Order: sequence, then C-alpha cells, then structure tokens
Amino acid sequence: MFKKILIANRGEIAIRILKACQEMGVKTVAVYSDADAYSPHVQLADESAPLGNPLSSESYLNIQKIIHAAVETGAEAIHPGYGFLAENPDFAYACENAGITFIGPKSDVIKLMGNKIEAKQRMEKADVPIIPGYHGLRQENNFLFKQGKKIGFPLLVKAAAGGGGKGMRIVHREEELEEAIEGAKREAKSAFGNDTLLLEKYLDKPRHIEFQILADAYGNIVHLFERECSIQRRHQKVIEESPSPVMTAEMREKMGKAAVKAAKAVGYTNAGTIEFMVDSSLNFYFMEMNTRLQVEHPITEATTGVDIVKWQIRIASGEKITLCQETLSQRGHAIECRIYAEDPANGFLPCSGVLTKVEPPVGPNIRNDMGIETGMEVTAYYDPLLAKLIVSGENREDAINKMVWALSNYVLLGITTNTSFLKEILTHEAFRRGDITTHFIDTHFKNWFATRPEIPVEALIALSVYDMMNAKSGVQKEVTVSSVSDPYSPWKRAGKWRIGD
Amino acid sequence: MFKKILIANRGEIAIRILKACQEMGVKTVAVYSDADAYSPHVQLADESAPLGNPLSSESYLNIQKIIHAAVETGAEAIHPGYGFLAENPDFAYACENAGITFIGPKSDVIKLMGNKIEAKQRMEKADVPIIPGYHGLRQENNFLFKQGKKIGFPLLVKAAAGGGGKGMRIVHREEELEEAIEGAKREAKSAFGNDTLLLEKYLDKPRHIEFQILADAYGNIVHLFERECSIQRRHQKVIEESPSPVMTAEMREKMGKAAVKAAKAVGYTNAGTIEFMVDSSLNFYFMEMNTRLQVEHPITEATTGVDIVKWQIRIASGEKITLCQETLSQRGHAIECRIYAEDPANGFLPCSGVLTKVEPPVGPNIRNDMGIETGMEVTAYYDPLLAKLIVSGENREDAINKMVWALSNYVLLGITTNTSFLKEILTHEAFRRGDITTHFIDTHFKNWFATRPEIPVEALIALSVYDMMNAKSGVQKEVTVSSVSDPYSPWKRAGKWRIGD
Amino acid sequence: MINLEFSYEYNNHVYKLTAERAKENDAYLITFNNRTYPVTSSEIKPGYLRIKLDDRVIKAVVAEGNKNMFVFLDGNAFNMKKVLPTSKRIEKKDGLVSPISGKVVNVKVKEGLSVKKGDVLMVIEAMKMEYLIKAPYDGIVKKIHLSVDEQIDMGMIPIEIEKTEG
Amino acid sequence: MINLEFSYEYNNHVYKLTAERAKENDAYLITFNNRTYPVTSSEIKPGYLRIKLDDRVIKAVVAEGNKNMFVFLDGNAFNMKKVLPTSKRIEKKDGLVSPISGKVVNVKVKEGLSVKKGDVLMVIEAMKMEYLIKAPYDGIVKKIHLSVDEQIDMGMIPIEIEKTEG
Repeated sequence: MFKKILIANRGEIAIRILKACQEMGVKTVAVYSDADAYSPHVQLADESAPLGNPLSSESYLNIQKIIHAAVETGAEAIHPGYGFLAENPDFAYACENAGITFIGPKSDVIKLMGNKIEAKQRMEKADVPIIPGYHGLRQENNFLFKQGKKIGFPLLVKAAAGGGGKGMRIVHREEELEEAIEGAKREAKSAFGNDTLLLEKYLDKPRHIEFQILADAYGNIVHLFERECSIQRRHQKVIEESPSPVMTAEMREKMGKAAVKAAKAVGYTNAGTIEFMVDSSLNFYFMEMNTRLQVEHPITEATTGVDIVKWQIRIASGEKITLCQETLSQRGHAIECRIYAEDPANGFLPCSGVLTKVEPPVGPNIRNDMGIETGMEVTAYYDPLLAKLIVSGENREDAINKMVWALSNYVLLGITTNTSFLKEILTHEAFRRGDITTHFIDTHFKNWFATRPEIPVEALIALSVYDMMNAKSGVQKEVTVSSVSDPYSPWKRAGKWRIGD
Repeated sequence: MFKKILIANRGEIAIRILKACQEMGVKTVAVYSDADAYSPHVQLADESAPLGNPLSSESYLNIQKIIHAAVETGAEAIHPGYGFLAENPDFAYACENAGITFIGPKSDVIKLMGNKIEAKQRMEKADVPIIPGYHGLRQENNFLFKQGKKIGFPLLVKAAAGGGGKGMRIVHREEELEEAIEGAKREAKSAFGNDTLLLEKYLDKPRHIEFQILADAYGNIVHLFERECSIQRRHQKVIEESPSPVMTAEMREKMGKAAVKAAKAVGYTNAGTIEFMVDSSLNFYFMEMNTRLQVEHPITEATTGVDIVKWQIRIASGEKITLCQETLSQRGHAIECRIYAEDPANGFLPCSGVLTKVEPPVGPNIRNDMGIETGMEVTAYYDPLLAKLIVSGENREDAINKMVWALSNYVLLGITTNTSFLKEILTHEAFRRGDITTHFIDTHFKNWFATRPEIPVEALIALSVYDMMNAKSGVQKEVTVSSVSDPYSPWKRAGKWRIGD
Repeated sequence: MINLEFSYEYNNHVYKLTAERAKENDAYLITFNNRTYPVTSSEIKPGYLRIKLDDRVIKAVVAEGNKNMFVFLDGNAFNMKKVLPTSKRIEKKDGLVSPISGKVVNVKVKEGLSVKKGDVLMVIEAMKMEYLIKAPYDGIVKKIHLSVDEQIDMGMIPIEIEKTEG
Repeated sequence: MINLEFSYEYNNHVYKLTAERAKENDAYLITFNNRTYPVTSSEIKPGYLRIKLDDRVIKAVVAEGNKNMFVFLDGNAFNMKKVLPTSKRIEKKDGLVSPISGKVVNVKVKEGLSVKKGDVLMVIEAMKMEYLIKAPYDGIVKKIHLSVDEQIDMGMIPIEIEKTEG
C-alpha cells in the first residue's frame, strides 16, 4: 500500500478521497489554488501544496505544477478525482514518466476511450452494441453537415474528446445544423483543446443508464450494477438513482456482461463506467466509457456496500480484487441530488458569493459529500457543484421520501441553489412513477422558472422579527470577525457576521 | 397510517424517531421538561408539549402528563423510545385505555417479559435454553443468601425488573453476598420501584449476543440477525457490532430460530430483542427480552438495510411485515460507539456543563445519532449518553479503521467524554482479534485511568497562539450573545462565546 | 416601546412591514398589508427562530449577508435584498444586462448594425459553459462596451441597442 | 510587539508559556520549558488553527468555556483550566470531596465513630447510578454535613474525618 497520496482535485471529491486515504492509514497531500487556500479539503489533508493562480489552466489543470508538488512532498501516487485532469492521458503519462502511480487506468487506455470515435469502433469490434452515426476522421464543416443530413434528425453533435455536456448540441432541423457544428467545435476547443466532433442518431425517449466496473491488473473485472442517470439538464446529470426503475434481472445481467466485455476489450484497469443509452423498447447502446471515478459513485456504494475509492487505491497499489460477481449484491434504493450554486428561476445561471449558513440534513442513510462550509466564498472560477446529497432506503418510494425530507431540511443560505427545483422533480408525478427519460426536465419543467413562488407572509414575519430582535440591542450588528489574523481568511472576507453563524 | 405521533422521549432517540415520522409524512409532537425547552428534539418536532419539572419522575416518567399531552395535541400514537416509560406496562396500559396506540408490544407482554423470573420460566417451557439460577418468588435476604450459595460463585444478583446494569451485582465470594443483596435491592427499588431479585450462575468468559426481531399482529415474525454487545462497563454497553466475530452461519441460524421461537411463545408484536449469553464453548442461553427499541438498533439497520423504527410504526398502525426471512441479508460490518459525558480518567464519573463545540465526523457510511449541538447545556438530570457514532464497512477491519478515523475527527469540546477511551478499546490488540467477552474492559482496562496522557507541547502552543491572537484585538473576548431575547435560552446561559462557535 | 419599519425586496417587489414590540419581551406585533399579526418569538440558537402565531408555530432560519438577507422556511430558501428605509429604488435599465460574470468569447454584431429580437449578440463563457446574450427587441446596435477576451461582471451592460419603434 | 505570559492547568499541573508576536502578523515565538518554538499560524475558521512549526503542521481546534479552555489535537480533547496570571492556586483539601453532583441516599456512619480507610461513609445517587464515598484514611468522623435525600454538589465536603495518627 502507498504511504502517501496526492489528491489532484478540490471540493467535495477531494474531501471524499482524502477521508478514504486517512481511514486506510495513508498520508495525504492536498493541492490548492489561491482561491482555495482556506477550503475544507486543505484543512483536512495532512499536508498541502499551493498551485497559485486560481485559473484552472494555471492550477488544477497544470500538469507540471502538480507533478512537481507530488515529487516535492514524496507522494507515491496521485488520485485525480473527476473533472480537471482525471481523463487527460497526458497527465497519466506524465505520472508514469515521473515514477508516480496514477490512480486510474493506463494513459493509452484513457487516450483510446477519450476518443469517442475510436472507442465506438473498438466496441463495435468487441460486439458491444453502438448507436448509428458518423464517427469518422473527416471534420470539415461541410462534410459533417452532409453526414448529419444522412443520419437524419434529431441528431446529436458531440465533441469526440468531451464529457459533461460541454461541446454538445442536439439538432432538430437542418437549418440549425451549421450553427450547431460551429458552436460545438468552439466549445470543444476551449474545454478540451480538441474540436473533433462526432454525429449520432438522437434516440427518442432515451434513458441514460450506466454500469460501474472495477478491474485489477490481473484480469479480474466485476461490475457493481447500474445507475439510472436520465434526469439531466443541458446534458448535465442532476439526479441519479440506483437501481434503475426500468431494469429487470435479465436486462441487468445482459448489460452487466456487456460492460465487463467492453472493459476487457480495452485492457481496462481501475474503476470505470460504461454509459449506455436505452431506448423506449429497452434496447441498449454503448455511448462512452468514463475512465475515472464518477460524481454519482456514492449511489453504487450505498446499494452494494462497496467502497469504490478504497478499491481504486488498492487496485492502483497492485492488490487483487477480492470481490466476486456472484456474491456482490444490490440492495435497497439510493438517490443522489447534485446541489448546484445556480438560480433555477433565472435560467439556471451559476451564482457565486459567500455561504452565510451551511447545515446539511443529518439522519440514517443520509450521506453528505460536501466541499463547502459556513463562511466559505464560492467563486466563479470552478464548477458550481457545491455538494452532493445521497440517501438510501428499503425501496424507491422510501428513498424518494427521505430525499424530499432531506432537501427540505437542507439549510444552505447566502447563495441561491437548485434545492427547490430538485424537490419539484422528486415530487413530480411522472418521476414518482419512474417514467423518466433524458428529456424529463425539458418536457416537464420547460417554463418552470415562470412559477417562482410568492414569498409567504411567514417569511416576512420571520425577517422582521429577526430584525426587531437585533434592533433592541443595537450592538451586535457591528460585530466583525476581528480575531482572525489572516487577511485572506474567508472569515475576514465574509464581512459582517452574527455570532454563531 | 397514523396522522400524528407523540414521541415520549428526549435526546438522540427522540430525534431519530421524529425524523422517521417526518419522512413518512406523519406529524410529530415532542415533549420536554423545563431543562430541555431548547433541546434539538423540540426544535425538530412539528409541535411540542411542556412537561414541567426536570426531574424524570415529574416529566418523562409521568404517565398522566404524557397521556394528557397526547390527548391535547390529538396524537393517535405514542412512541416511547428506549428507557423512561418504554418498558413500563402501566404506561402501555394507560395508552390502550386512552385509545392511543402504544408503539410497542401489548402491556401484558411487556409485564410478562419485564418480570425476569416469569420470562425465564416461559422460555424454559418453550424450549429456549436458559441459565441455571434462582428465579423464584421468595425474596427474604436470608433465603436469597442460601440460594446464592447453592448456585455457587461467581454469582449474578440481579433486579427482576431491571435493565441497563442497574440493581445488578456480581458476587465472587460468600462474604460479599449479603451486602450485594442489600445494595441491589436498594438500587432496584429506587430505579424500578420493585426490589425483587433473581440469582444466576455467572458465566465464565461470556459474550453478550442479541437478536433483533420484528413481529406483526398477524403472526409474522422475522429476525434481523445478531448484535455482539460484549464490550460493557458496569453492565452498560459501550461498543456494539454486527455481525459477531464468533458467529458461524450454523450458529446464527440456530440462535435466530430460538429468538423467533421466544417471541412467538409470548405472542410478541412490534420490535424486540432477545438477549443471549454465549459461553466460551459457544453454548447460548436466553438472558432476557427487551420489549422495545434498543440503543444499538442502528448497527442492524446498517447491515440489513432495514429501517427498524419505520417498521415499528407500520406494525403499530396495523400493517403487515413484507420482509421475509429468506430475502433478508446481513452485509458488511457495522460498529456503534456510545459517546458518554463521562471522564474515563476519573473513574468514569458523569460530567455536565456546556458543550462549547460539537462537530461530528462526516463521511461515507458514518452515521451520527445525536441529541446535542454546539451551545447546549448537558445537565445531570438524565442519562450521560450524548450521541451515538455508527460506522459500517465492507468487513470488520474496514469498519474498525473507519471508527478510529471518525473518533479521531469528532470535535466535542466543553465536557469531558469517553472518546479517547473508545479509541483505546478499538485499537487494542485483543479487540482487533475479536477476542472479546463481557469482561473485556475489566481485564484490559482495569487501571487505564492511571495512564492519562501527558499533554503534548503542541496543545500548549496552540492554546497560547489562540490566546495571543485574541489578545491582539482585545474586543471580542467581551462579546456576549445579546441578541437572544429569551432569558432561558442556552445561548444566554452559555455565557461567553466566540464568533462562529 | 420600539416601533420600526422594515422593507425587503424579493423578486423585484418591495415588501414593507412595521413591527412593534409588545409589553412582554418576546411578543411582537407585525403589520403587513393592513393586517396585524401578534406573535411571540424565541431565538433557539443564532438565526433559528421559533415564532408562535395564533395556534401555529413558524420555524425559520435567518442569515445575513452583506447586501442580502436569507430566510429558510418550510424547506425553501428565500433571498431578499435589504432595503434601507431612506434609500430610493434604482430604476431598472430597460435594456441589456449580463446575467452572469464571465469572459466574452464572441461578439456577433458591430456598431450601427440593425438586429432582430432574439438575435445572438454576444457569447459569454462562465464556469466552462457558454451563455448567449440575445437582443431583447428589434433595434440598432448603438454601442459595444466589451470585446473578445474581456471580463464581464453580472449586471454590466455589454451592448446598447436603440429600440426601433413600431 | 506584544509579549504575554499564559498559564494553563491540566491534570493538576500548571504549564507556563510566554508568547511573543514576531514582525510578520501571523508569526509567533512561543517559549515553554526554556525552549522557544517559532511558529506561524492562521485561523482557518473560528477556533480552527493551522500552525506551522518547522516542517510540521499542527492542526488544532480551540474552544472556550466559562472557566475552561478546550483543545482538540490529533483526535484527543484536552480540558484545561484557565489560570489568571494574578490568581493563586487554591490549596487542595486533603480530605473528602464529592466527585459528583447528586442526591445522598445513604449515610453509613455517625459523628464520633471511628472509621478505617476504605470504609463506605455515604452513598450518592447521580444519573441513576450509585457512587460510594469511602474513607481516605483511618480516622474519626468529626462532622457530617449532609443527611439522606439532601442534594450534594461536585466538590462539596460531605463528611469531615479527623485523621488518626500512626
């Protein structure tokens, strides 16, 4: 086992990985940009190394700086988390070159699966079903336009290097195709430094169902069953659950076998996810493989009892997987909600600012994966994902009820978040029925922002009572956090504070 | 299902039950003594009813007041939690009489199992193995003395109405017997209003292993496997785990069947626990049945995925158990630590005072059942149990490592607690090996208090740096919470506060 | 006896309330929309209020930011602007305001050009996503304040459009 | 430049330290037992200190009560008494002090009786458990301050015993 691991990430996922390391008795190194000097992940780590400039490209995406930090602190391995450098083959390669273990698959496998075109060709060869489309090398706008017309509409235009909805467009009519190709190329270039696109038949009423796999260096591969990730907004997952409401035992076995086959076909090692599209007749197609830990891995952990991050570390350190497919079980039902700093009533625009009060819900089978705390400033530099809320219950209804309770008891003030929107989805009749596709939000919440709630009179009464209580003494309104000595401390920046906030 | 439930308890268990009700869409009523007016369980409930005088006998043990509160608020059912009135047959009877559903078994079953003598006789008849001893009605001190001599030493002197180590004495030599009988009678009278004693052979190297059962009104009974509760101090459980390190599949099936048989023999309904003593040759004996929810129920919830409290409510409302023994599974390993306000370095004396900082550890598979929060005053009126910390992992080693991490990250300041002691147990070689009996603490920690740790120089440095930082501004030391209007608010009582504490 | 007036802005609407403290320390009379609500209130812990109004209990959490106040009630968070009693409301610009802070990645129009409602004028990138600034009405581009790669803050006016009548 | 002396009591031992603020705002010199530790420190959030001492990082949480200070370090909580620079330590009574607050349920001796070390003098009930007050040495019961059912507070002297010499 490694003695020391550097975590090349920030926020909730850095914290989740740090805790796994600490439980395993492995020393930890955090990295942080100037904007994150006081972030919880830095506090938690045994050591930390600064990356400077808050711009991602200068900090969390800077391969040299991170390798340097690992060498300086004597870290034997690097866990990349998700996002940032997690699926960057050059980073994995740089680690391999520096004699540091990259906790993930080999760089050439990342490269292969990162190219959506090659990946699909490989899967086709390995007999894993794929969606009809153009996965070729010719990339002139004109040519792509013709290919798109040939496949027909609706059509998906997608960055070959992409992920997370960036560089992706759905085209319904021929007239929209040209602008979509241009826009997707521009976004892809900016996000991934590569503007190669692929075109695909856009499925009617598709579900997004993915399988988690674990593979060691000795050829042992198991899958940890499925996750249903159909609830998406702008191709960004919002709510995930496991098991999928449409899954049958037979279909699960078929898809699980396909997932293992896909991983085997490319010599995959470590944790990975095979994403499938499932159409209304329950046919499934390989979409892509994510060669890293997923944001939504906790719902698999809740239903299987397996700690995916700890297995990633064990596999990377050369241990064998001792789990076996026959004894792995999927039990109960788990749901994850992603808490974003965004305003659903204002076109879901990202928000930034200071979190004046953070008190997540606590209770049996409620898991909070958080990168935030009271007093923290949320900047516009990074992803607006503040926290993940994961619950599990004996069955789907139980889990939904628990999630509604948890969201209703999530005190998260200072920045507008999507918690009310999440509650609206969970209590929607169609969601309760399990009648969900990737179009769910577009279908049922197209004009949702228009129905922003009236402020209840009780809220106004509470505010004025609060102000009245404070008006009585008249002193504490001027209290500032003078005891914090560091000028960059978030407690200083946060400005005026009431005691105990 | 009930529309409204009154929770006749306080602290962590009241909160755990309140949350279950709220998730199920059931309205809740909390009760509170004057000492608890600002306690978290009161905050969480939809409604609350005062019980006045903090003395237990005048508040949480006062049957009239609680029935009155239920009638006044229109509660259809009462959940008694554990302790207080949970195993008082008069209370269950008073509920039945007032047309309120008592969430637990029928009053006559509580009465029967509450009499340890009758309970054992019943079990003997039902072919459940029991320990040799005197379980008779004659109670003159002289007579008991003779019976005790006959059974031989070591001998257990135990209140027939008892539980939780009260009114219990282990006698190793004849000379100690007389005083033990007197003391146990006195304690039993004071704690239960009944000084009937029973005498039992005291087993050598015994383990305490119990089985959780659930029974509905239609004759369906399932067990949820075992809990190993051998780690005790003065007959009070300290650390519990599931599964038991000595359990085999065969023994589990045998003991599970005996537990179900025991419940069936008395027409038991709702959740209950059959406690067994297991000797060094792995013979097991019925010890007693707890006719209520147990403190340690969360470890069973963690390993089986079943929510015991929700099932208690469903069963009480007349629903059938839909769980079945064949599909119930026990997966992974769970441990519970009881966090007590007590000073292990000072003879484990209970402590009271104000909790100046409470920040429990957070992470995957870490559950905090708490009745406390920052700023709360812990009084000497009630049990010194502050919180329960429950973790689970893929196996025992994983769970122990997680628990050690969690305890090491449990910020609980203001009152001395047993967290360091718990860590010492968990890291003890014999505990790691699973080599535990109910004598574990007496054997390995007899003189533990003598080894109170030296204060590390780092702690002194931190303190003086802290004082130095505060000395600079000189203002905030005088800050008090002047904005809290209520003179009884704990924030007023707590005195001086630093911002953000 | 204290008697104060409070104003809060939510969703572009200003709510005015008056509050009066009654004889008992924890009792208040709150008046809103010509209706008076007699309440008693205690602060359980900082920011956590338990307010009794008739038979009902209102449980609310209040937190203060620099310019805003936040109330958490029945599972919903409301973000209110503080309105000082003396301040006048700032007139809302009837034009183009950036809804987000980010970087300008594309300017689609030139000064003097005429545009149609819904035309894309500018593309802003923030948090790795693209946001489109569209024309709110038909008109002529009067002034472009920002060019490609410049930083834009939420609330800034990137482009001025002169509305075409009719 | 501030230079202060601090005293803390832990486990019946008083620790004296001097602290000096260095030129930089977050740097301190802490002296203890004739050794000086140069440290830099930042308060991440209230009570959470990150202190750098040579190559090491000390992470500590400090909280203040009325009479005590609490430090959480490496998973252990230390409860320290604040010692004011001017205060003298109170002499520890060489006798009987109740270790707990509770109710007297039994008085086993009478004034004038002689007792042996370890004899049970009084039984106190607290938090539903019984605690025994035993004679700390051989002696004669001089004064009994409490009788059955009376309340006793931690630190009170329930019974005075005159030590028998020899």
